[in-house]
Amino acid sequence: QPEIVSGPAADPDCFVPWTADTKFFKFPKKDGPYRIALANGYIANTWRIQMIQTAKAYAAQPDVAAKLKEFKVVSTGEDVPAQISAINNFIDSGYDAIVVNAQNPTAFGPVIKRAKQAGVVLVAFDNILDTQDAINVNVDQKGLGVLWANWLAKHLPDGGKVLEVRGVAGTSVDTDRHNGIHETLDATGKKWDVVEVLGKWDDPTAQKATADAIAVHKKFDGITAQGGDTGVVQAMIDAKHPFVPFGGETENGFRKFCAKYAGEGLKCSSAGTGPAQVAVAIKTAIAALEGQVVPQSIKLPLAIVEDPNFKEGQDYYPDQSDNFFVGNAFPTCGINFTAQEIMGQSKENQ
Amino acid sequence: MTEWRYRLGEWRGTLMAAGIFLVMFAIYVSNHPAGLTANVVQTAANKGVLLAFVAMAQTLVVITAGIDLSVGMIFILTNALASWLVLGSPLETALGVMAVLATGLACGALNGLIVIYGRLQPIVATIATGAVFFGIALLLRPFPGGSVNEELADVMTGKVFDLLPASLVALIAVVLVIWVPFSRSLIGRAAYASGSSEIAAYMSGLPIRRAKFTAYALAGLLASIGGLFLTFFTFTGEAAFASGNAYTLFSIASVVLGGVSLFGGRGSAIGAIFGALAFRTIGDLLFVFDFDPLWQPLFQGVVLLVAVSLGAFALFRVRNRLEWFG
Amino acid sequence: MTLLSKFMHRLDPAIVTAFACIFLLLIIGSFYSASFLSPEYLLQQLKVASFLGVIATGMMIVVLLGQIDLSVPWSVAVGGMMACAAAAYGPLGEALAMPFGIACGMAIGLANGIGVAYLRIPSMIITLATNAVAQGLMVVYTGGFSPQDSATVAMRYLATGFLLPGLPNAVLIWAVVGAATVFVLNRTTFGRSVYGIGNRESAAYLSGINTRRIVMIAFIASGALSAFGGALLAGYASKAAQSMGDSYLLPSIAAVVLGGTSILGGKGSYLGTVAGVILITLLQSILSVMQMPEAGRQIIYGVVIIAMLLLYGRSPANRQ
Amino acid sequence: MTAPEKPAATPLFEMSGVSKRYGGVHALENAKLTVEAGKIHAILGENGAGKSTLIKIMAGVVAPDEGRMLLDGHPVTFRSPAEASAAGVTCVFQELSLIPDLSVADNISIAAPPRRFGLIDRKAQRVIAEEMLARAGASDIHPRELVKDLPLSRRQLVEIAKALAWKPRILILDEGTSALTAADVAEVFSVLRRLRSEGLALLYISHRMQEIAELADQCTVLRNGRNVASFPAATRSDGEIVEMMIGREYSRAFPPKPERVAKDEVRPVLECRKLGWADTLHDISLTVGRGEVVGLGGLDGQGQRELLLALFGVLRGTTGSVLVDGKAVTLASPAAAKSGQIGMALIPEDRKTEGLMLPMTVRENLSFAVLDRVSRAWVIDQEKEERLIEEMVQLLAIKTAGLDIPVGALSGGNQQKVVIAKWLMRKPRIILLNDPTRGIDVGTKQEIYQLLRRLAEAGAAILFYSTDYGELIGCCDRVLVFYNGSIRRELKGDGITEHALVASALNVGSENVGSAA
Ligand SMILES: Nc1ncnc2c1ncn2[C@@H]1O[C@H](COP(=O)(O)OP(=O)(O)OP(=O)(O)O)[C@@H](O)[C@H]1O
Ligand SMILES: Nc1ncnc2c1ncn2[C@@H]1O[C@H](COP(=O)(O)OP(=O)(O)OP(=O)(O)O)[C@@H](O)[C@H]1O
Ligand SMILES: O[C@@H]1[C@@H](O)[C@H](O)OC[C@H]1O
Ligand SMILES: [Mg+2]
Ligand SMILES: [Mg+2]
Repeated sequence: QPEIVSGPAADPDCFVPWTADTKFFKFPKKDGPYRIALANGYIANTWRIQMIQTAKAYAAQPDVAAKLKEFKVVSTGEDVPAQISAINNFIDSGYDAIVVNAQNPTAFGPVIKRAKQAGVVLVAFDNILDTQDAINVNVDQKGLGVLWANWLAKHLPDGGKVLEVRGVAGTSVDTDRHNGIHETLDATGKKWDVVEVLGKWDDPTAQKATADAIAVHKKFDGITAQGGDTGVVQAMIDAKHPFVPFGGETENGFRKFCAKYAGEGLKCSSAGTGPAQVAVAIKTAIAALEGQVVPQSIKLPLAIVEDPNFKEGQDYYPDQSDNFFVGNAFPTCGINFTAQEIMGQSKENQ
Repeated sequence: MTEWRYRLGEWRGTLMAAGIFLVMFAIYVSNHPAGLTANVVQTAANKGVLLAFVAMAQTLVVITAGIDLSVGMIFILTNALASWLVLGSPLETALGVMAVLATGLACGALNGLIVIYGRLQPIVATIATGAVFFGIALLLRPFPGGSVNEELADVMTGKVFDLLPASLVALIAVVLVIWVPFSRSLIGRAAYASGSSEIAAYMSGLPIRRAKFTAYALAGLLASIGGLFLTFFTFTGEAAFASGNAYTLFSIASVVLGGVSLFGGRGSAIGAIFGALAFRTIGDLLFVFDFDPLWQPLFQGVVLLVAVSLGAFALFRVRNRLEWFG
Repeated sequence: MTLLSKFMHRLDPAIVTAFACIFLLLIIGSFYSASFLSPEYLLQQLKVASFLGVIATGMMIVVLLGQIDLSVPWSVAVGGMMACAAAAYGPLGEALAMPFGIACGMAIGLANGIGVAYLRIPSMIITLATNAVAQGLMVVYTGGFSPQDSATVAMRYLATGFLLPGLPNAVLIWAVVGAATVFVLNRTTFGRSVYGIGNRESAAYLSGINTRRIVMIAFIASGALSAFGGALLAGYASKAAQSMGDSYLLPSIAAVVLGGTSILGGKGSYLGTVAGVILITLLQSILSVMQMPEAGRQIIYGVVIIAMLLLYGRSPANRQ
Repeated sequence: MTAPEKPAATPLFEMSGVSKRYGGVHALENAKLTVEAGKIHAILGENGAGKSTLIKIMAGVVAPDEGRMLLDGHPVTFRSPAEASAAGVTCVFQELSLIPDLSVADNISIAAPPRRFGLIDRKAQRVIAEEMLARAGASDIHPRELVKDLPLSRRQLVEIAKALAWKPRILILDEGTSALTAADVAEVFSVLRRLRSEGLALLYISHRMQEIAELADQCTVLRNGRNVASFPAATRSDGEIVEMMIGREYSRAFPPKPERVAKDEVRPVLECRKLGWADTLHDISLTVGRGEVVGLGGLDGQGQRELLLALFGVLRGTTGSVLVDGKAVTLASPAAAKSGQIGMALIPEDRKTEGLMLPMTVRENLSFAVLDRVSRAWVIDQEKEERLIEEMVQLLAIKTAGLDIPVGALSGGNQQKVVIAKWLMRKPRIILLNDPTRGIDVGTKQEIYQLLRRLAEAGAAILFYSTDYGELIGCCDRVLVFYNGSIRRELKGDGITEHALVASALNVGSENVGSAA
């Protein structure tokens, strides 16, 4: 349905193409206001809740709200077919665009076909789709692994023993990050001894796995973890493991630790995939509906903070929840939610 | 006429489930922006049928007073396998389908062997085999991918005569080919009997072991038919742990909603199918009611709670409290 | 010697085998790394096992009744999250954090108990439903209120501190919970009734036992213990999170059953559950440290459970 | 080739040298049995004598430790009940072998249903069911009824119909009539006689002596797992047979009943006024006095059991009122019924599902109803528990290898004693008994009669339902005869005769029998 055109995109600072070869789409212009749906899968973790709050907040911003006739969110749980059916239903119900955090990147072929036939704009973010036919908005997961590995290589010039706490087995996110880490470390030509454990993006699990690993391996020279970082640091503290360089995600709790123990050797690189990318996805969907040129695959900047740059009240919030993912802003897209705005709305409660 | 009273008694659970489903589905469709169109029905059917197969699988085992907590994992494993095998020329595809079904049957048979000859309690035995099946699925598909013969997949998830969802037709065919013969066979009767009273079944000289084995094995087969449809529906294979567990748990909910007694000996797979469809409609209701996204999980939980509590109303008719323990 | 043999005689073969398996596991582990036999590692395992231990205690009571509690995951999460939530309300909230978390778990247990005992809904299904409701509530809570999710100092102390030198508090707590459970199960009317109901509910009822109340209390206890486990876990991790209970459901069932408790109810001893909990924890930990890929880990986990049950967990043959 | 010299005729079935041990218990030792076609063969013995074990071996349920069996002179081994049945040996078990959730028709053809195209032919099955039910004298049972919805006595008839569907040559009834009332028994007897005349061999176990006298051609007596004697029926007196069974002298005697003066002098402990429940109980009014044993008579299933359950708080939605010591009480649960002020006890009908927790120990079972009394703040006082238990074990002479073995390992009679004992531990003031001697040997029965009388003398008010008329006559001060959910007649003193019981049970209007209430 969309025309393949040449770049640049309408808002080149925000809609950054993934690579130089990325195609650009120009959808036929539709008259607003639009009906847009968000088809989320899993919801029971903080990241997703934060994402949904952000989506709602973004859709409620006056300039955005003016363009929307309806914004509907449905979470279908972990079951892929349920999410597929949800999207089918949105298509059948005549929504103009559907934004999706896909439970499985490869499973949406039939849906993409159907959306195309119906002239519905499909935008995937976070867990994106393996396709050239829908718009993907994402951070570079593999790049994240590369970043963490570079951080470790920089602080451990002679190589060493590294603990890698992985995420949920079998997901592309986990695999991409893992590959990024290993390719980068291998490329240094130094001797690395990487001990892998599974943290399942979950603090207690990561904490236990780390504690076990420390009890057996005694000492690591560096650590990298995807998710569950706060638990990993906690395990180090509990086991009185010396602080070592650490490449991890963007949880508020992790960054609190990074700021606090930097002096003792916890040199952190904290980077990740802010939940606010949902706002970019919605923005993209609206742009596409308005007939603007958008890349098929949009690369979002990583929200990176590295030692010694952790700033209280900006990069981390001592009074806020540990489970929070900081880095909720994509300034190049004009999306600037702070943590408090999203999760701390009800301050009158305190 | 008494004859009718008995017939009704026999079908009560199934009729209840069908009733619950129809009410829910009516609410859903009548509030759906698109109304009752072939597409809406097809979408609902494709989703519902997957769980229906797994619920049928669970039914067979539950009838013997057992339980299979690995059905979800067989479902996932066969999905992963199908994403490797069900491709290519029609002949290759057919062989692939056979292999997938045979794998499901083998997984079920393994459960049966362990439960019957190992004499292990099915709950734990199948938790353990479920882990094994998932492990194998993960070996097959370390990350999502693979593909499937798309023509076949399109046919199986499409519409027959542009009207009837093909998946529903397939479900009915499976009922006719597997469930009906099973429930009317000696083995099937022995399965019911051993679920109702194993001692009595033994005393009556029924082939208990063969019956239970058949139930577990067929459960594996049915779960693999589900896995096959999952592949047709998603065009891909994925070793998704959470969704394997979810299907197992949903299958139990469906079975109960479908009037199958978890104590064994009572109920029908047809009831369980309606139970599954009803269960799936709970999720669909989210479309037609405008819920704050954060309240959706709670809404689903509450509807589930209400649905499973419905059966409790029969309790108020019980006048002899000893029947509580029946 | 006679005392020992008498003791051995009274021991369930299931429990003896389970402990033997623990031993074997450590030996096998020690081929990989001698650290598996080090006191630090073993204590670390015991500490981590305590959370599962507390949670499995509740599961065991319910299983003894012939029931099951599938609401464990979100009871654990609710316990942890609500304890942390209470901490936001000044010093009083902080003091009541743990009790409040436990009370919320008890509320879930109460719903389960009413469903099972009074409405006679199969436990497998009502607990599934309450689990879904609890999850829904927590999603609403997290998204709608400013979630305070750091553990209090007291919670941290209970989970990670040392009251007795060398012995982590978590282990101490598990020991206390365990001792109390042993006492309740063996020496109180409640415990006796639990076994009685597990064996034959109608006979217990006709003996004038208020079976419904007992069943309800058992589910409340299970909810309370899950929540308590959750609160401890929050103390261990310094904070609560939604998914913190996910990995406790199947292991708690497996631990109870590996410990020789009959899933059909009526039979089982707490010592067995202790063995089961340690066994599961150790197995998971050793596989993790050996860097077994997840696939192999799952397969081994399943195979080991089946192998062990085949060793000692078989039901009697039908025919004498 | 000359055939070896043979005895005149090979018996249909023979077993010899059969032994079976359970742990230390010799259930059977070197037992033998010869069964001939066209005869009814009674097997007699006390509880635990090994009767059931013997026939379980015959029927392929239990494998013998040693011994051999010959059918038509050929050695046979049965590895399962199905094998035995296929060979022509079919058993109606003491523990019912019906599948509760299946229909009567399904049950009757359970093992070898008629089939078409490999699938069960329900139409043909139904025809078979109707035919077999008719042969078993139970054509009033609907073939589609679920077995679990039938009363016990009806199930027993289905059980017989089911056995007949095997077309057996040897039909074994293990206490096949213990749950039946006189009318049903008569029906079954005529069926059995007809089968005998058709050339079947019948093995028959019963604890009711008069049934055996009436029916058997041949008797075999077992004691402690050994053969004591085998003889043609009617060659020995009842007394002699009983002595063989119990190994000591026996005088069939009910304890003497105390002289009653006028009814008014007995202070009613329990009183019902116009008690009703569903369609089953109508306007039941009765009193039971201190020290009185009041029997409930009538055909089985006339509401007697429901009355006991209603009094014990098991039934919902009862109407009318119940008074204890003249005060109205609410009986909402067994817990309430057994509580202090009321002090009621119910010895239930089915000890296996309602009286005992079979896998639990004798000790735990004994103290189960009295937990509230032996505990403080929920904690059990183990010494007190122990004392009470010891006392009871002695009082009732419960035969057990110890207090810490599962109660399920005791013989039926001793299990029943445990059920009674567990309630006597509360020293109840009102005792409700629901057919407590079913399946119990004469010796134990006698002990129970004595016990009842002693309890009455100690001041208890006893309401006693029995399907055995002899017991009602022997034990009760008064008998209330039930018909269709209401009390039709009250018999007392010398008016309690078999004739009066039967006549009023059948609701035939012989006004001259007994005395009207
Ligand atoms: N499964 C078993 N396990 C242990 N002991 C058993 C078992 N079955 C029977 N016994 C024992 O074997 C002996 C004979 O039992 P059996 O049931 O044959 O007696 P019976 O003559 O049928 O008694 P009743 O008249 O009470 O039915 C008894 O002492 C009984 O306790
Ligand atoms: N469970 C049963 N028990 C006894 N008789 C049965 C049972 N089911 C069916 N029958 C009888 O078998 C005959 C034919 O059975 P058929 O299979 O046509 O069942 P049906 O009565 O139509 O019931 P359904 O509606 O379940 O098919 C009928 O006479 C029916 O009464
Ligand atoms: O991207 C991931 C998101 O999908 C999940 O829900 O939470 C963790 C994130 O890393
Ligand atoms: Mg017997
Ligand atoms: Mg007996």
